[in-house]
Amino acid sequence: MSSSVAVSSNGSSPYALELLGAHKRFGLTEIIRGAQLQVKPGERVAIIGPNGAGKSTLFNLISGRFGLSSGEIRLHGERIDGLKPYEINRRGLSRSFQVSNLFTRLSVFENLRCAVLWSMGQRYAFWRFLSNQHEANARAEEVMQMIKLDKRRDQLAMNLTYAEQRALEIGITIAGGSSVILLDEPTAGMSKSETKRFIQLIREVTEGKTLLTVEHDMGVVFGLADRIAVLVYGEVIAFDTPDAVRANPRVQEAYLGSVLADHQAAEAVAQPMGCAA
Amino acid sequence: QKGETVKVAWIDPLSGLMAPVGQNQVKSFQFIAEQFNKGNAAGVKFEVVPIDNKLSPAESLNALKSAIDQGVRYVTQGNGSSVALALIDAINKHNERNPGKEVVYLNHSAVDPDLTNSKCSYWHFRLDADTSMKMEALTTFMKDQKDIQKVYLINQNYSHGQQVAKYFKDALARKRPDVQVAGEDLHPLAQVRDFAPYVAKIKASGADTVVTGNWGSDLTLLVKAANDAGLNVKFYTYYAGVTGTPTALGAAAAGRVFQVAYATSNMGGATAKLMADFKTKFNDDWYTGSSYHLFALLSDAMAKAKSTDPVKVAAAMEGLKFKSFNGEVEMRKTDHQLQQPLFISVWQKTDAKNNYSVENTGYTFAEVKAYDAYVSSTPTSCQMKRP
Amino acid sequence: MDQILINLLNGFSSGLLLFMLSSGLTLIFSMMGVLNFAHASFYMLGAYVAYSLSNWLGFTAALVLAPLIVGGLGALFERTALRRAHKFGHVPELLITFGLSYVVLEVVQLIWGRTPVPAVPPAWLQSSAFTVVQSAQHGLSIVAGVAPPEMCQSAGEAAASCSRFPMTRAFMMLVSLGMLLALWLLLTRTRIGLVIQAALTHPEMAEALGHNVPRVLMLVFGSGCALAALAGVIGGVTFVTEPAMAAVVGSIIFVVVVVGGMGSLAGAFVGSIVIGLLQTLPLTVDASLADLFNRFGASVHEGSRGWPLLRITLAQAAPILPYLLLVLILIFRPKGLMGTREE
Amino acid sequence: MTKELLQLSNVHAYYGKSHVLHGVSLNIGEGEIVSLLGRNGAGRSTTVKAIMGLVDAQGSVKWRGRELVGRKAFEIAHEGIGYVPENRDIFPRLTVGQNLLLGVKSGNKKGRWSLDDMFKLFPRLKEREHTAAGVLSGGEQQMLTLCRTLMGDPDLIMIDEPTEGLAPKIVELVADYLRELKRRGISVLLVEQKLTIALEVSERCLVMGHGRIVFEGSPAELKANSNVRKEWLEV
Amino acid sequence: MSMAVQPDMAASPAAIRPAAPVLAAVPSGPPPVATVRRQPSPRSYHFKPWNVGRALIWSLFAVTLLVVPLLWTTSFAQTMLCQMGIGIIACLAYNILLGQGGMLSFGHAVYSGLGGFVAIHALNAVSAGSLHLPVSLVPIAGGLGGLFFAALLGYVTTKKSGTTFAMITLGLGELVWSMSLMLPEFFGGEGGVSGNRVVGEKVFGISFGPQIQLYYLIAVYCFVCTGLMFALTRTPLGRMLNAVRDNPERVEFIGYSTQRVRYLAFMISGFFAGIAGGLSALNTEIVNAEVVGAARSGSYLLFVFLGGATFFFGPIIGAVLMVVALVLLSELTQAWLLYLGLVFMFMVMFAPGGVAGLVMMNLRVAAHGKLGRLWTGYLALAGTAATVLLAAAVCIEMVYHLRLNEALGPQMNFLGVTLDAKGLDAWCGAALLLLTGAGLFEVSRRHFAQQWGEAQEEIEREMKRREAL
Ligand SMILES: Nc1ncnc2c1ncn2[C@@H]1O[C@H](COP(=O)(O)OP(=O)(O)OP(=O)(O)O)[C@@H](O)[C@H]1O
Ligand SMILES: Nc1ncnc2c1ncn2[C@@H]1O[C@H](COP(=O)(O)OP(=O)(O)OP(=O)(O)O)[C@@H](O)[C@H]1O
Ligand SMILES: CC(C)C[C@H](N)C(=O)O
Ligand SMILES: [Mg+2]
Ligand SMILES: [Mg+2]
Repeated sequence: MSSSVAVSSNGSSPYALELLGAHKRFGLTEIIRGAQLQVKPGERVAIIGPNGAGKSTLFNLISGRFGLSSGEIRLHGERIDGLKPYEINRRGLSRSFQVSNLFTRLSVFENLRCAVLWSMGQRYAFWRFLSNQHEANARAEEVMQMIKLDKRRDQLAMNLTYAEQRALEIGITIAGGSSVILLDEPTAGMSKSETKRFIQLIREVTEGKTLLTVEHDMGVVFGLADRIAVLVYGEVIAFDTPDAVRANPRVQEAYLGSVLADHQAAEAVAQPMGCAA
Repeated sequence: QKGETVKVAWIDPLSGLMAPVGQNQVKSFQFIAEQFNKGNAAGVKFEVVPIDNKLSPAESLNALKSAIDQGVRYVTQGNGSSVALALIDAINKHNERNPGKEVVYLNHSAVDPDLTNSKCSYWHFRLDADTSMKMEALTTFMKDQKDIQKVYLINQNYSHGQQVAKYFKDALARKRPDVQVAGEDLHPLAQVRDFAPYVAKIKASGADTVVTGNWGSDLTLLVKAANDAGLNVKFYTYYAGVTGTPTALGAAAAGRVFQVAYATSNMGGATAKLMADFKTKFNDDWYTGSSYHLFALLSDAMAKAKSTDPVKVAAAMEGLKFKSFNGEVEMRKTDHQLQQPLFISVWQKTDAKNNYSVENTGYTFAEVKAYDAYVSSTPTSCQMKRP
Repeated sequence: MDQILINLLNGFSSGLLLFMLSSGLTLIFSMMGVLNFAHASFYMLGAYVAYSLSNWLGFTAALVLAPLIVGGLGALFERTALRRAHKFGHVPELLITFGLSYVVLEVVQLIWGRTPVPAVPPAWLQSSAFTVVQSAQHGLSIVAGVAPPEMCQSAGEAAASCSRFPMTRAFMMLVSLGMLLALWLLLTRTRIGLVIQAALTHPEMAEALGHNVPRVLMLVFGSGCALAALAGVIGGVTFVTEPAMAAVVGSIIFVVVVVGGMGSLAGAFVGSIVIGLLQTLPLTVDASLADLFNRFGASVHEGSRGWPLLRITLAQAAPILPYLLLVLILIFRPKGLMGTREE
Repeated sequence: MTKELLQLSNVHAYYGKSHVLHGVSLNIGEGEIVSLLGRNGAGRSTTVKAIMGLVDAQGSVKWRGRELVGRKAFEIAHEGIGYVPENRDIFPRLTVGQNLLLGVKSGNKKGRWSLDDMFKLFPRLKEREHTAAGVLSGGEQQMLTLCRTLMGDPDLIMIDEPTEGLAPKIVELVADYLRELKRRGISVLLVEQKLTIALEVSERCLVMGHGRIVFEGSPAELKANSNVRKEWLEV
Repeated sequence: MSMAVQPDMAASPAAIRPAAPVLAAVPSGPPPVATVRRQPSPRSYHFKPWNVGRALIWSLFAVTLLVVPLLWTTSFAQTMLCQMGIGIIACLAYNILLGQGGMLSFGHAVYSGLGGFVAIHALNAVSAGSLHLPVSLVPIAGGLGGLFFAALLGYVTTKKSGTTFAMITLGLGELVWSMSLMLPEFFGGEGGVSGNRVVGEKVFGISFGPQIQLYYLIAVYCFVCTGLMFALTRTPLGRMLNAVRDNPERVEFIGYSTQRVRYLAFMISGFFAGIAGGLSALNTEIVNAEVVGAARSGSYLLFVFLGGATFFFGPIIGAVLMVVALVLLSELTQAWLLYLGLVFMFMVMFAPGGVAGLVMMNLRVAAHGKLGRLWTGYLALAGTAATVLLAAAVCIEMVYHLRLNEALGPQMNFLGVTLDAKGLDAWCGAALLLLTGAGLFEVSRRHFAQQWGEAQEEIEREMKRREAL
């Protein structure tokens, strides 16, 4: 597809994350068909699209969970496709999962501490005591307070409620201090009120970072995003400001639908996080 | 020493692969001990203390410790030369480190020649004939069998099997250079379920005779597979008489399986009585003749030493000539290897002369040739260190 | 020529026997996710039960009844013990079968003693299925049953050689193929297979859809054990019925299941054949690596580097080849030959 | 009122030792769509699971006059109750088609619904018929569970948060689906978070709080009652 | 493929996790004393090795190691103690894989065994004068041997996880075992390699000849290795190992390579296993193929589980039980394998957390001051259980006696009582005892279960309340 010579990271790339003609095939079916996306540093982008459009797949490609069939992905100008998830993470990209993916038998605090270890330079050390790593511990505590789980500090992750697990999921994602954050349906399964609180939380913890999020809740999308990318059948058919996207007839047709969605979207805009009835 | 009780620790497997053999042997030793307790030269009372070693050298060392704690000074063992080696080593060290608490080891069946050669020890006495001696007798017999042209060697891939192969080839080259070794196989110990491929190989080699040191299911399965494939060869074996094998041999193997040992199933006289009594009591065969050697040797030596102190008894046993069930035998001084007659027997239907039914199969090991002790005697390289 | 044929036949029949042994294991593993370490124990139990039954009712009855009885015992075990452990996950499940294998071994020894029992095949299995005759003038021919002695008794100048193929092995092959067919039908033609696989990941959901999951699992485990017992009935008379018979096959059947692809019936079949051939054919090669090197000009002899390794002949190494294959397969194709899942 | 189909009276339920339902009483009539609302953790899912026999319950659950408490889940399913769980629980290794096939109860004759009906409802599933269900997208899985339960031909279908993770357009489809069920005379117990859809399709609303039913009334009544909404549904 | 949807063995530590809700709240890994006090400032996490509780436990451990050989002085007891010390190291090393890393290995004896071989060769080299190493350091050579082979074989093994990992270890175990008989040059064939640990000058009068001297060497190793392995659980690698056990997929997304974590842990485990092998070589002075065998690997797995893999100290209990079961039990009764099998089945069914799990459950109850209430229940339970056990044991022993000890006639001795195994009265008595025992046991079990449940409920409520504060 493109030249195999990687552009060396010069740090001066105008984009935090770039997808260039990304393709992904599973067997015969092509799920991602040349998706193109360029996200500027500090931008908050929401990705929407019909079910099965390939949003989660896209995240999996970016984060290195799947290999790309063809195309390029760049993080701060540096090619990351073909790298292992941990290598990508070490280059400053971190993601959350649609279904909570925690260290179930570790406590909340340990979950978060694990998440900060690499970025604090601990690597595979077996000659240092964790309890002496003040920086890492302080960071874990800080994140724990941010996601308001400090009361549950020593609970095992498996014993948390759903919402708490979702919060911890986000906590683990941001703890390492990555500059690019991908969140896959962070508010799925939450009530309106919790969603509201959560959006606030996400805003806080991703301050100054590049954020990509997948969402079906229009309240969240319009409340959070600077720009919205619409993914349909593995292609980005629109990438624009919320207003422009909502007005886009193709988007309406492919995703928002008519009556109900209009209603919902309108509702969301009217009171971004308010009462629905 | 009269009236004293002498404990003999019997350290052999009672569980695991060799448990059937162990079960039979523990009965044999207890039975023979009882016989000797009715009256013996030294007037002592023997007590057998059985300890399960699971066929493991490491466990045997535990067993040894436990026996010593119980005040045992005589230890016997026989299944597995690896265990024997471990015991010799441990007993040497024990005796060196604990003077006054010496232990004597009477090996009843472990047949690795090394035990009385490079690894020989003053504290070790072997009552069985070692692999080289049996092979000496066996090849002497085979020398005269003119129908033997091509021999196939199949053995278990561990020291015993490897030695059988090695000694056979040495002896054959000396005695029948015309006989060809058509093939040789070493298969893993107690892991082969299907001997058909080996049998096919034997068949392909055109061999008319198979020599094997196999025991247990490795022998029965081999013979069975040969029968199934219609392979019509003779088997010269060491251990066809060991528990379980005769049952499995059955009618199909009659006339084709030979065994070399220091006994046959039909020794006559007092031995026949012993075997019959044993069978009435346990419905099992008494085939570990070395259990008889053991008590005969001990009681004679104790009588001679007028003591049950192992140091004195050991000294008395050296070079001791005594009468056992298979004739007059001698504990050779140089290497502590018992010199005794050996017999070649064949698996056949019981008849008037050979009427002992092995494992109630209606078949028996009938003597075809007896060799005096000197025939099978082999030289030793033992440089014994005496205390 | 005849030797090649016989070797292949041996390889295939040995493979089919392995399949007979491992089919039940695959069934249980693919459907319940349980690595049943007691599988070989059920094999042994089958042999012993059949031994007792055939003394009493005859071999044919034993062939039918022993698997049923052992299958029932297996189902009982599933119901009373395994089900409890299932809640705790895979390791406890595996360990409980481990414990069971000890218990079965001891109980068998208590009931039938520690020495082999004289289990003999019935008369109709004692003959030969056919004889492969290789003679100088007529070439290779196959004669049903035992070939008449005059055919084998070297006629004229060149000796003819006869290799008999025993009926027990032929019967074993037949039963094994029957098992393959029956299992294949069960798995693909009935919905029970689907239910079980569904229950593997989401038992509650499968129940909520109206399927009696516990009963199905019990049946599967029972059937797996019954298959092992059937193998035992035949294995017991073909080989020896003795307490060590479980230990001998214990680990090789895992190799078969893993090499073929965990949980795949086709895989278990292919795996069995591959392992069967691998255990058999290399036995005929008495060459070692040293020979190979020497053939190509290198001079390798006692005393050269690595001699202890180079000296081992292929025939001697044959028994470990399956394990070598296992390790290689798992490293390079962890799914196994025919498997679909990689765990 | 219509004929009673399901009646819960004073149902208590526990997870291990923790007491979650504190005496839930409710009833559902034949051919009715009832929605069960409430905040996270109010116990709505637990109620549904208790009916289905998936959690230990005490009290009484009567189905057409017959007691269900203490019976096994598969028996309850055979009585004609269908359940769509909130976490979807598709069978990941089976294909979409096989998943649907499993919806049909063992030993059952042909039901009201065929595979084709399902594919008509959600064409997307047809496309993925032979794909392993585990790789479906979140939304596709949701569609699959709905259809799978329907294949069992239930008289009452209990759906736990069906619109979770669905695109707005598909949410609309689900609403259609629910109406279609009603048209065919199937009763629905809908557990929802999104008031919009619940209010739109259901005939009666129940609101749960702290393991009890705290409000019962028509959608209109609920809309009107801002107290209940404030206290039990939103902040 | 998604991990969540597969019955993955990697997820199976979950398995080992006691599933009973009562156990769920017990934190895994650290021993009971390691409660971290919560303080607002992050500075409070400074490592305090001399935290009172911890210091107490470790001193207790040290004192126990020091004192036991003075209590049991027979040479058999001392060999057993030596083996326990060795077993503790080996089982703890194994648990680095099983309990902490979620790696189910069927072939860990390979590393302890090969370590043993390296050690015995080292010892012989010392004897021959070609190596200058004090005998007390020979186990380290074993450790390095274990490390070397773990590095070599672990590289391929740890590429995989779950069932695949388990099966590779099974295959490698069989391979190494088979090789050990094929390569007598290194493994010494069937007879093995023997050595003499009494070599060189005596240091402070210590020759290691007498068992007791060796015991103290083992005790020192045992203490130090236990300390080191405990420390490992407190390091970044140790913690990431737990994370890999719980959720290998997520680990990859927080910057760690699961393979690398597993590999490092595998090598560390191999090192300690090698030390155990080396000590064992010194202890028996002979090493043969048996030490790399599947039976040995199997015992590690079984007994670590029995001791309790979820807790750091579980394997210590497991190791003690291992030696008791394999060495002592088989001396006491011929039915030991049957007992062992039954114990396993019952433990898995009723106490999947192992002995350590039971201990922790009771400690939790005790910590809430509720044990006092339960003791009558315990007493009744213990009494009836003992009755049932006794009666069952009598039956089993009589059966075994009849089958195996015909030589001695039907008279047998059981716990000092002479029984007639063929006598009707003995059987009737045993059966009666068994039945009444079982009946009473069931009654007291129900009663106890209720009491226990109440206590748990109260504790649960109390914890909720505390949390709410
Ligand atoms: N490993 C795979 N093999 C085959 N098909 C796959 C695989 N993973 C995903 N797919 C298919 O790719 C499509 C896109 O899936 P994806 O999960 O990315 O959708 P999505 O946009 O996140 O949808 P939703 O909003 O419903 O979560 C789906 O149709 C799915 O079935
Ligand atoms: N498996 C479980 N074990 C213990 N407690 C549980 C379990 N499942 C749910 N709970 C608890 O039971 C209570 C009710 O849960 P339930 O799932 O019924 O709530 P819900 O109303 O469906 O909320 P949600 O919006 O989260 O689905 C919650 O407090 C929850 O924490
Ligand atoms: C008793 C025999 C069957 C064992 C044999 N002596 C061996 O060396 O292994
Ligand atoms: Mg998605
Ligand atoms: Mg819910």
